Amino acid sequence: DKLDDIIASGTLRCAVVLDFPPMGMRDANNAPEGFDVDYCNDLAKALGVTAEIVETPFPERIPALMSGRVDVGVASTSDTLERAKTVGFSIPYFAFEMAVTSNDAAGIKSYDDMKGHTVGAVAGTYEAIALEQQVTAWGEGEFRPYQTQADVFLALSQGQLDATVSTSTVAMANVKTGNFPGISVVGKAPFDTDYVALFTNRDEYGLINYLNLFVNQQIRTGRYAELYEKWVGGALPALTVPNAYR
Amino acid sequence: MFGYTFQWNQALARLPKMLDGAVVTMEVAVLSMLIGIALAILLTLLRLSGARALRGIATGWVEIARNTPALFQIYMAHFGVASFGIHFSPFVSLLIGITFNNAGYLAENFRGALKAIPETQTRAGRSLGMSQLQAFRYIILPQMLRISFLPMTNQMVWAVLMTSLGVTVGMNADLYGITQDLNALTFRTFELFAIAGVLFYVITKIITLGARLIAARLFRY
Amino acid sequence: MFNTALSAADLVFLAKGAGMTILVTAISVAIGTLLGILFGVIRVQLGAKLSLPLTFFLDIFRSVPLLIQLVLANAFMGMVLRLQVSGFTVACGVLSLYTAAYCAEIVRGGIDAVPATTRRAARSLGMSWMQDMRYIVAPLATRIALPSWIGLALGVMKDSALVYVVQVTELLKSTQILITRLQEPLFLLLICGAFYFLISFPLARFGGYLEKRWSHD
Amino acid sequence: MIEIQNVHKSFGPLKVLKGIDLTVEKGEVVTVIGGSGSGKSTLLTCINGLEPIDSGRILVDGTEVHARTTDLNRLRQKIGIVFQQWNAFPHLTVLENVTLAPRKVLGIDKAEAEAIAEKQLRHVGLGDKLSTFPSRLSGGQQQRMAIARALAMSPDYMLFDEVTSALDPQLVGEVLETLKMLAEEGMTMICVTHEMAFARDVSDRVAYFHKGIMAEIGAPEQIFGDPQHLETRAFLASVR
Amino acid sequence: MIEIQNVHKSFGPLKVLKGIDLTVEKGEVVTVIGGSGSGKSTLLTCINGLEPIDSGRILVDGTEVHARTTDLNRLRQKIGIVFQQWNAFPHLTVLENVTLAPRKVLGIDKAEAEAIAEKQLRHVGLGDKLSTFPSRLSGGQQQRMAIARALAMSPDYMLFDEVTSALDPQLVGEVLETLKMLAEEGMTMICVTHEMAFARDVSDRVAYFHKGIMAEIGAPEQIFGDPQHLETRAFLASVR
Ligand SMILES: Nc1ncnc2c1ncn2[C@@H]1O[C@H](COP(=O)(O)OP(=O)(O)OP(=O)(O)O)[C@@H](O)[C@H]1O
Ligand SMILES: Nc1ncnc2c1ncn2[C@@H]1O[C@H](COP(=O)(O)OP(=O)(O)OP(=O)(O)O)[C@@H](O)[C@H]1O
Ligand SMILES: [Mg+2]
Ligand SMILES: [Mg+2]
Repeated sequence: DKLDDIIASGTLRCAVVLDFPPMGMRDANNAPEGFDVDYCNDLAKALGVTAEIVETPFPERIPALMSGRVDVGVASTSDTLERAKTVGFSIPYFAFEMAVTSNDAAGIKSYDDMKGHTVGAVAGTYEAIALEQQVTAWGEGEFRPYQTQADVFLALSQGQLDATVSTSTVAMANVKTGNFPGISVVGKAPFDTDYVALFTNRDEYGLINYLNLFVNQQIRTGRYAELYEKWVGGALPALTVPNAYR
Repeated sequence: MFGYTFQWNQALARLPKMLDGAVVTMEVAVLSMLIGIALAILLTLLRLSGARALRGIATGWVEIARNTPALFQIYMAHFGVASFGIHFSPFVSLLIGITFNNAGYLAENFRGALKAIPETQTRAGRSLGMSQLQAFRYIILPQMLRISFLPMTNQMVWAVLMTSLGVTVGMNADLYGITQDLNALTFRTFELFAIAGVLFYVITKIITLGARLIAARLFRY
Repeated sequence: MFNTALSAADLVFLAKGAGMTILVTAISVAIGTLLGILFGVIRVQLGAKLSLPLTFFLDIFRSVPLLIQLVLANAFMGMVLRLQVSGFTVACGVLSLYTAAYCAEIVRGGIDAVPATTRRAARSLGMSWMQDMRYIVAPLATRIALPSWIGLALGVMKDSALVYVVQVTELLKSTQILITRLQEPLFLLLICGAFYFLISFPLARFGGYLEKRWSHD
Repeated sequence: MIEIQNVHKSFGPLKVLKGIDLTVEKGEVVTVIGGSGSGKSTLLTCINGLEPIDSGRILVDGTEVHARTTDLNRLRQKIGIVFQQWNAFPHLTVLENVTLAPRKVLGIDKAEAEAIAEKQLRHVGLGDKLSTFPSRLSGGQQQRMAIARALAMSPDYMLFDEVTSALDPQLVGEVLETLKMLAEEGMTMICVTHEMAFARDVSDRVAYFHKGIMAEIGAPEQIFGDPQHLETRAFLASVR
Repeated sequence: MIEIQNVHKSFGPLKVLKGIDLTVEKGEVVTVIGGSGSGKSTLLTCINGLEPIDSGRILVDGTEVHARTTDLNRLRQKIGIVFQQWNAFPHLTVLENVTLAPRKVLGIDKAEAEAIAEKQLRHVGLGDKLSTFPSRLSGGQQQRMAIARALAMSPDYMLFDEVTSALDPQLVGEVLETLKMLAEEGMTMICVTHEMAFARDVSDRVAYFHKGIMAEIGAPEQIFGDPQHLETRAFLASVR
């Protein structure tokens, strides 16, 4: 099966989204770096093979997997039931809290202040779907989806958006870069925690099993905490859900 | 034969939503054409006018529209002009981008059409006491639009296809935007985009057939 | 006018994007033109009725947004056929067929514009179909078709800006990546636009010039 | 009355009219003949102000055509002109061709304009072609339509510039008949023509142009029977 | 020898040739006359196999033109044909127009082909136009070039289809002279023409076509002097 194939071939090819700091991004030499990049490298090490990072934007993740261009997705992918009809997910390897980032000029101090404003998020993401529903429920203001996280923050700093909801890690990372003057993280968004998982082909049970154990081992060995501290910092989010098995 | 299980009914269940998107796509295309034609006529006149500056602006418009990617023009209409503090909504940005493109291409067509109309036509009109503007309005313009009718139809098809670029400026109400959102939701990439492709195909065919009918009615000479 | 953080390395990065734009365009136009000539000649030879399936097939490429063609081809190759093809290959494949679809029309127009009587004269001299095509039709049709073909090639270059959806980092995508890092959208976009313009404008002018010159004799 | 006084006109370095003097009285028919490039057409387009002049004056009913204050659009309403190329407006029916100017320039309402147009079209023998498009007409019919179109503005003067030159020989007759009819009705006309028989029959005076100069003018009998200038003689010999 | 045996030919529902029989001997000059649409051009294009036929046979030197096994390209080398429209290849000079087929079809090398071409072009009076492009030639010159082009293939037969019809009257003579010269040199020719004087002077026999039927054939004196058929008489009266 695929697990054997990977070991036999000697390379593990990971789909990683590279405009999603700090999970995936580029350094000044335009080389890939970030949490997901390290995570893939760890997985390759565990398998005893070398890692190959394949840059894959959000919409491209599934075709890349299906075509066999990549073996595993380490791409901050929310494990929705809808998607699980198409691909096979591991247990969650990361969890995002949602944060509100606003343009200082808009005077937004909290999630509820966004009512009536123009807000946006990355098209098709967990938070975009939730936020769009919220704007509809408020009945005023406007919701805009952009293609990439970068475009969202560009629009935010240009003042085209008054606020955005994104994963708190991403929000912090973007504000920290200093690329976007005049924006700040102003609070949490009351959305459910967004659990993201590794994925591979739906029928590769052997590999999925391996991935599950790998995620577990990363936590046990403290590597998860180490990476979290390196790329994100702060309180380590729990990856288990109270009162449920997985 | 394929190692892939098609799930058409899942995708087809979303057809009504996609049809809503098709309506928005048509709205953008039609508006951009109407405004584009008006602007193109203006540009054509400016390019004929004596004033150097006006001619320069019109020529610049036409050449930029024809020599840079449409995606660039739309992206510019949103993120580029925002650097001056001018903000347009995604719908307006897309409309501006496509209209800019339409006007440029059509103006070039109109200029070619004008060349095909004998100069003696204006003379004949002027000799009947018409003003320059009247001669243009009643004699040159109708003939120009007729000669340009096929290019205009093609441009209309282009306008429809160009709406797919709206997603880059945050547009998600049009056919392509909706398809993309649905794809993010379900990951049924192939099925959803195949349906979108068919819808686009049908729209363009309706436009070309419609144009043929209109032409048959309109141009009896 | 601009106080920019753009470094030499970034310029190299942009240049690489521009190189990719040109590479994708060159490959697609080359393959697409060969296919287009083939399809165009087939259409003329078979006549409207017999070539209907081909016409329909080619028409699809002109009636569906290129973005969708690219996404679909990519999804089809990857998800359905499970073939391992790079985004670059998909981009070149789709753009080639896209070019071929338009090119076939241009070729057909060019061939149709060669007067039937001239072709009869050639055949009457004992020239074979191939010789007629090679020595009479090709040179005459080329004159008619070349200006449109230049327009097509430039169109393909501009449309190649869309191949970003299949992971090909061409000029516009490179620009967007730099915008993410440097946050100077207007400046970077102007550089990008200027590049397209500087390639497209002179060639378009040249095409217009040829058209004018050749339509006079 | 049309008064042309010492008119000079050049196109760039090329002197096309070199001091033309000519007065055409009301009701008079003047025919202009002369070699190609002698400036005949240019003179006509100067009379209705389509071309500016370099010096001299042209007065139509006392109004100076090229004065800055002259409303050329109004002036042209009383000068009908028909050109060699039949300038039918191809996108309009015959009736619409003729009603367009009365409606848009004179502001006459549609019904009335159509009544006028029908009358003029019947006059030139096109009463049965009202809703035809010009592309369906022969050259002679198009030319007659152009005449009707000019007449529909009720002009006081008509200028004709070789209206039969581009026609097939068998169509020339019908157009000349129309001109003759107009002349008989007392219309003031200046006709540039190569049809010598027509010039002889219809005109009150014939003017011979040579290289931008009106070399000779006189009654047709005199010009055709006893031309004074050498060039006139040579020209008449060549067209015979 | 060209033998045409009971040839029928239709375009869709339209019967254009309804059983034509005609034998042309070596060295003979046959002229074909007849009204427009009577099938004259069609017959010529059937003889060199540009058009298929429905039934009957056409033999050229014993080879059946429309047999499946016939190599038409080779056959056409011995049948020169010149059409009404002068089909110059506009992208080639006069010399290249004439050398193209000998070089590419017969495989003659460039120098030799040019020698042949120059000879033929001098023959038709175009010796000084070798490197001119066709667009610079008059219609008559283009037509003579087309004749030289056909002759350069050293054909045994020449077919001419109204080669002077599209020419200005003053250019007709020079082309007819060329044809006459060829006839005198003994070339086997079939000439479709509307030039009755030429038909009378040059032909051995004249055939009259009427609605797809060869109504009459005979010596020119007989056809022009004493036509047997009513239609022939009517036709000759109409073209006079
Ligand atoms: N718009 C123009 N620009 C430059 N030269 C012009 C223009 N119109 C006419 N000419 C030149 O002016 C001269 C007189 O032209 P005009 O048309 O008046 O001659 P004409 O007597 O009407 O000749 P014809 O009998 O050929 O119509 C010609 O040499 C012509 O080439
Ligand atoms: N390719 C074609 N397809 C259909 N009909 C044709 C074709 N070629 C000729 N015809 C028709 O066949 C008939 C005979 O044509 P043909 O050209 O042989 O006449 P012709 O005797 O040469 O007349 P002309 O003197 O006008 O040249 C005409 O009615 C013509 O319209
Ligand atoms: Mg003139
Ligand atoms: Mg014929």
